[in-house]
Amino acid sequence: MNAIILLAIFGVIMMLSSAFIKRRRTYKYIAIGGIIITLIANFYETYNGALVNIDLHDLLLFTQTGYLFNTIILLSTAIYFMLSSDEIGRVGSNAGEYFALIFFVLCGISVLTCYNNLLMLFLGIEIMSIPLYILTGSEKRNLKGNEAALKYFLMGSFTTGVMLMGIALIYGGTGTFQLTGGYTDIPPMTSGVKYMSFFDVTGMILLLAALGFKVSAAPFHFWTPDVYDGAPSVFTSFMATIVKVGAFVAFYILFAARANELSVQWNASVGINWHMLFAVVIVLTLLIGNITAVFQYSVKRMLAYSSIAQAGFMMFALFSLNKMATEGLVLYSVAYSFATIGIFAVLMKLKDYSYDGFNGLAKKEPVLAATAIVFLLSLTGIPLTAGFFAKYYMLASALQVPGYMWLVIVAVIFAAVSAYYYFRVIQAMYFKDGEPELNSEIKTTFKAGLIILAAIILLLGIFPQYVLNYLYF
Amino acid sequence: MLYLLILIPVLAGIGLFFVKDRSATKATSLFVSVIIFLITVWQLASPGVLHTEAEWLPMMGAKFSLTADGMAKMLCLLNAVSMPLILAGTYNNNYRRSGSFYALMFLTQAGMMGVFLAADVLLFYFFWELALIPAYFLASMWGGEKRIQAAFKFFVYTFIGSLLLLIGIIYLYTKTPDNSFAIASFANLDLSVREQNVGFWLFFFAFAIKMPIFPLHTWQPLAYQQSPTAATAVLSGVMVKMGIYAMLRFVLPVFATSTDHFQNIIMWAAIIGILYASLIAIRSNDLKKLVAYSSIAHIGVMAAAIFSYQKPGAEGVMLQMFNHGINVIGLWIVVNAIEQQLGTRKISELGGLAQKAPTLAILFTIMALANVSLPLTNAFVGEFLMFNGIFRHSMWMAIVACISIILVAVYTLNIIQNVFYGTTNALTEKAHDSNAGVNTALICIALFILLLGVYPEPILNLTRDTVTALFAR
Amino acid sequence: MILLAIDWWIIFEKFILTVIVILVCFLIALYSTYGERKVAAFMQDRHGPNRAGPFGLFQPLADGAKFFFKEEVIPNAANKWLFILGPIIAMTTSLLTSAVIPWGSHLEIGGRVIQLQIADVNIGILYVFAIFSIGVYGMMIGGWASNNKYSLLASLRGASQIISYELALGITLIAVLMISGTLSLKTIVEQQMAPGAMWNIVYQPLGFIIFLICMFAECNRTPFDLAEAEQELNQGYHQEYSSMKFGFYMFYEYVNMFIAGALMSSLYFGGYDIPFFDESRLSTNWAGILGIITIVVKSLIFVFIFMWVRWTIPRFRYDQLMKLGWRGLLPLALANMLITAVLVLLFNK
Amino acid sequence: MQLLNILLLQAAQTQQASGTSAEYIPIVVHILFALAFVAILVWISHLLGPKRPTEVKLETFAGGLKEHHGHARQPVSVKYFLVAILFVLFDVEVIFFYPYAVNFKALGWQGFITVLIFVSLFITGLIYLYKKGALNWED
Amino acid sequence: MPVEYYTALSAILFTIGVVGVLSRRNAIIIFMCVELMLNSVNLLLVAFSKMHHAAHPATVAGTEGQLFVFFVMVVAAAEVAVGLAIIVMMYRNVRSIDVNFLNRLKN
Repeated sequence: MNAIILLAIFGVIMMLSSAFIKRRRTYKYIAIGGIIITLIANFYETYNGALVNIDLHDLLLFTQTGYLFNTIILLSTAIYFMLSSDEIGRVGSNAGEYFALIFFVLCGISVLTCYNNLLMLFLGIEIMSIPLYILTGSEKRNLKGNEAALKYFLMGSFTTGVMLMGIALIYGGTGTFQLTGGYTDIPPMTSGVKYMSFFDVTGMILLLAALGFKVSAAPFHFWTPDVYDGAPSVFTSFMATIVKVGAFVAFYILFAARANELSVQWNASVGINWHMLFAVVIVLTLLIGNITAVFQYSVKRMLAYSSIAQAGFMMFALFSLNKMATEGLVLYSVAYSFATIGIFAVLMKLKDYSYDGFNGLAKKEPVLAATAIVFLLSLTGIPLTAGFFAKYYMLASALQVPGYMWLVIVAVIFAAVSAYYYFRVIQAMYFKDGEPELNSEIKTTFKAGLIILAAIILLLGIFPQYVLNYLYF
Repeated sequence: MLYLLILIPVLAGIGLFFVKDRSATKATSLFVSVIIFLITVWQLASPGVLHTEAEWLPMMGAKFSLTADGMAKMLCLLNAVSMPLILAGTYNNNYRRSGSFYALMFLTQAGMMGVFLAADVLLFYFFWELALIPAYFLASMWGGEKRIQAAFKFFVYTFIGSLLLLIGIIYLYTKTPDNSFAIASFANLDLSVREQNVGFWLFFFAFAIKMPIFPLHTWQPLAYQQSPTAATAVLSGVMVKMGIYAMLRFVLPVFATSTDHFQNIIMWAAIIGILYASLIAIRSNDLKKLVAYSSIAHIGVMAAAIFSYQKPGAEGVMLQMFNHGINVIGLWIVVNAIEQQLGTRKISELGGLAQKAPTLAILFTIMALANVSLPLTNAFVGEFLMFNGIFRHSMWMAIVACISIILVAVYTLNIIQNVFYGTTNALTEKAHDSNAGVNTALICIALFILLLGVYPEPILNLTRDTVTALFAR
Repeated sequence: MILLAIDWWIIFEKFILTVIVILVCFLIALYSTYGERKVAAFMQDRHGPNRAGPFGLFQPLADGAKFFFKEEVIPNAANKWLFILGPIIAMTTSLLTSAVIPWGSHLEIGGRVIQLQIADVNIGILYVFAIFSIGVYGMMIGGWASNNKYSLLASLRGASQIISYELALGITLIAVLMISGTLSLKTIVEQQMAPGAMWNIVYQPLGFIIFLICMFAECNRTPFDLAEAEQELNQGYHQEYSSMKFGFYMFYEYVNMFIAGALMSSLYFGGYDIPFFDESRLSTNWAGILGIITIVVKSLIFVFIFMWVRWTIPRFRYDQLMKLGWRGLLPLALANMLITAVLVLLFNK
Repeated sequence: MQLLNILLLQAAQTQQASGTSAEYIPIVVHILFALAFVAILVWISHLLGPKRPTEVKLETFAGGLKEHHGHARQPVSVKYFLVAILFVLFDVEVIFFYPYAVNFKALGWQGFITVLIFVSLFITGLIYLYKKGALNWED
Repeated sequence: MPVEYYTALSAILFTIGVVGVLSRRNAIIIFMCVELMLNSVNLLLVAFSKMHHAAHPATVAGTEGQLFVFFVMVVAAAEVAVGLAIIVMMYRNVRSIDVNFLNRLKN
């Protein structure tokens, strides 16, 4: 609750300060200060309860997991601000508004981490998405950016329609917008078959499609590369990480709350095998994300496709819907966001986003290159980086579902494919000669930030419980 | 204090990254490698099974536990002894950014140490991957023309293997009654036939790729040819032993039934591999390629012996792991000495080296004889025991496999004849004898060869407990 | 086909009512033009129309008939169907609002109770606003379809003016709703009629003023008739129109004025409530008929005010108009709403 | 037809109950009549009026200014667009006041405080627009 | 009226919207189709709300359905604001709102 309120307030403050304050440097400090205050407030709430008490009529349900996701998202944003706030100021003349919009997006996400009602899901998703449309098109004169914004907007609003239809149908089927229970304690599978009505199942499938779009899971991924490529890099970084995690949390809460009904292998009244459905989505996502990422020339576009591939792995949480999946989603969120924020921060310093643009970076900027290696290895899922445990948990949770060994094997094969394109960056940085052109002088603070980020990733790669312990205490 | 075995190489590796001066790095690293060897000997000197453990991931049941039984001790010793030999043998090589080179060498060593010592499967997996990454960098940064592709092929093969291994580990982990990653609880698993088969193949592929066994070997020759010779020596001398070690450690004890079930297929594959590799070795003109394929052939014999599942075979493998490691390092040092001096490793361009470099010629002859496994060299005892094991399983296999001995003799003697004897040409005219470093290393190796050829008991005694345990079930 | 035995009279009587209301509105619109000219003439100290019939009373009829016989010009560049659709929408919507206004209490004929309101829906006010909003399309479509730069500009101006003032209008209305607690216009009127109750104007003086100003803007009347600023935009958004279509654009303004008057009477001046008089002393039918007369008279007074203002106050500049709407009326309306809320909560417990 | 029957049946059954779709039958009648009335008038005027089109008559009227000839399909000042968007946003905010206003006595002070927060956000939006110059038309 | 009529109407409207989005090329029309989808959902929500209320007449069951409609309208308005801004920006840059022109990012 603290987070939602504070983020909204800071959003307004940013908005007003952009109208009242002329010095652009100030925005950055306000933003960083705001995010840190929110982070502290959220952390305080995790242990001691909210600062204000409001009767929420069960619209929101605050759980340990929700707080943890909030913390992760706020922390990622704090890191993101520290690494990239200069870039935000460089996008256009309205830096203050960009920060405000980011705060609003975060506000939406923090609703998504604790919703217990489809209304809140809808609102959260929209509060999250609408500012993003603006951020995507924030470079007014850039035709690519315009195009990306228009595409994102049209498809996004189309999805909104689909999602609403889903919600309406679920409402018709169940008579309530309330989710059935919390998601941290996923109900144990009951032996008796529980039927979902036709409306209910159709609604869930539509929601699957809509939320699949938001997390860019195949076959609803088609917008992702274009939008990520067209948007200003600094916002691509934000969209591909924090926003995606937020959408995943929402996705997960929805299905986890109904895990009991979904886990019935063949839902007799309609005949939907949810496991198979998710398995197909996962395989498609991994296939499309990885294979197309292999053929990209631009690193930014590669990262866009790879984020689809990573979404495929995160979808495992939805496939298995068990305790391990929750933990896995937590870890994956951390590992994936941190690493992607890091790699984007490095990418943004370069003029040329193609692989060749990275040639010889190790010689010119050893710190950037070395930290980039850590980020890339984490994305690949090599042990000793947080990415490994993230993948580990996802695979482990999927293996607990009997009869889907093939899915896990397919997934690891694609993980190996992902090594191909991630390592191409490493190869360019370390094994090829070249003179990379940089956008701007690289500050010592920036380097220090990168090193700290890399250190966190390595630390979590050895002791993932530093994060997971917050789930249970 | 088994930690020291891993910790010191790690610290040395990290430290060396920051040393800029070339001659300083060389001297330091040679010195450190000797220190590590001494510490290893000191640590492992106490009899019996050594064991230490610490908390690591309590929620997953993974511990940082290290155990040194006979096989582990033997392989640690091999690992520890190989490094000073290699460093001495290639002392005259100059590398760009030599600090990083030696650092990565030590990190590889640390990873391999960890693999041999880990008593916890997850920890094992960690080190398994950790050994891979620095090796990958070694190969792609300092190797030959096609180093990047070669190293990447090597990496991807191994990575796919290890990901399958990861699935296998998780799969078995979910079956353990006490949710523990301890090797002991894996070994005590009571699995159904189907579970055994699934697990068997998942584990087998990972290790078979590393060894490599016949159809999965294709990464190896290229990687050996393209890597810098010092790295190749580490790869073939020690790293492939990781695969063999893991086969003996996991596949045989945990999946005994499946091993019985599939041993014929695997052994035939291994034997075909032996013949295939030997034939290619005969036809090859490149010294490195030749040694690479000869190594594949030797490993094939070991694989066949392992899967014969006979006690003499296992003893032979234990012995041969150490011997092959030493011998092949010797061969690489010679190849390196020739290449460094003459700038070529084409057999057709060489000749008459014995006149110009008599010491090298004598020492190489000893290596070559060991490679052919003539009596009185160390390899003889190992090969004899292994063929004994294969023979006990199937006479026909033993007969076909024995053809390889003839083929080995053909190509090994071919080298001696065409490289060291015959007439000198314009190139070899200017050759001179090997330097002190090479000589020291080779003399040490020759001593090992002769000593163990006459008296293999120390190694056999050392590993006896492992073999006994293997056949106790 | 089976037609069920239902009360077909209801449909019939509503139909009759509809016909009457629409025709009366039309008639009043016709005569408002006459009234406008007479008022203007009076204010400018001249005679006004006085040739057709006594006091020129047939002038509007002649004007109306003229529309039928004028040539219908549709410019080549115009978008034909939209060009025709524009005035139709404008006229239709202005007639539609009359459906939910309570024109009187009720009559009793032949033992049947006849409500003097076409439809007493429980969201009457929302209906009015919905139809008002659609009305903007009439102007927009007409201006756009003409494919004339002046028309386009005029219609844009008009539309942005109307929507700007609609905000303040909506918020002012909220204050009324807070007092009445219902969205049904009939209930609102009845509440004001109840013994001991006072008209809403007493509670909502500020609200009424804002409402009135907004209504000027909504009806495109001077001082807010920017859409028809002859000096800048030739004739405004309907400059390409002729014949009946132009007539509709003209009439719809007058119908709107009349309806706005009826709306304001209902919301603030007790609707068909005869002031200082207890209707229950009369028989039902008399009360009903007097009620109708009352509300029509009240509305006509408002129509007169509209005309009065037109010939008194000069036109605003466009930026002044917008400034007044956004910076003046909107915050004022919000404040009015909050003050009303506080007062009601304090004294109505 | 079945649909109509059902509608009529409902109308018959629920004469007195409020809030049903039957209440809107008079409105439908009203709308149909108004539309027919207006359309017929336009049609009659179309029939009666003379038709003598000439080239010049059918040209777009430009008030005699050459530069104002031509199509009007070109971008207009973005200010109008801004007004439209602001209207949409604020009008939707106003929508929320309606249910509040109807139930406002029941909600009491707590509801008032909630609405106060809402209104303060509303006003913040206005202030922001004001400071950003979105409400300036004198450029 | 039975709720099936409303569901059917809503489904038809929704389908028209979806088909429009998928087949039309003009950004504004696509956007209008999206709005049509949203409104069909509103209709459905209200119909379901009535249905649930009819099932439990004495309670407040079904009110939340109508509440939802408000939020849908609000969000639709916000989307209109942002969407039109984007479309206008696009139009000002490329003088077209045909989505077929959106292929700059493909290569």
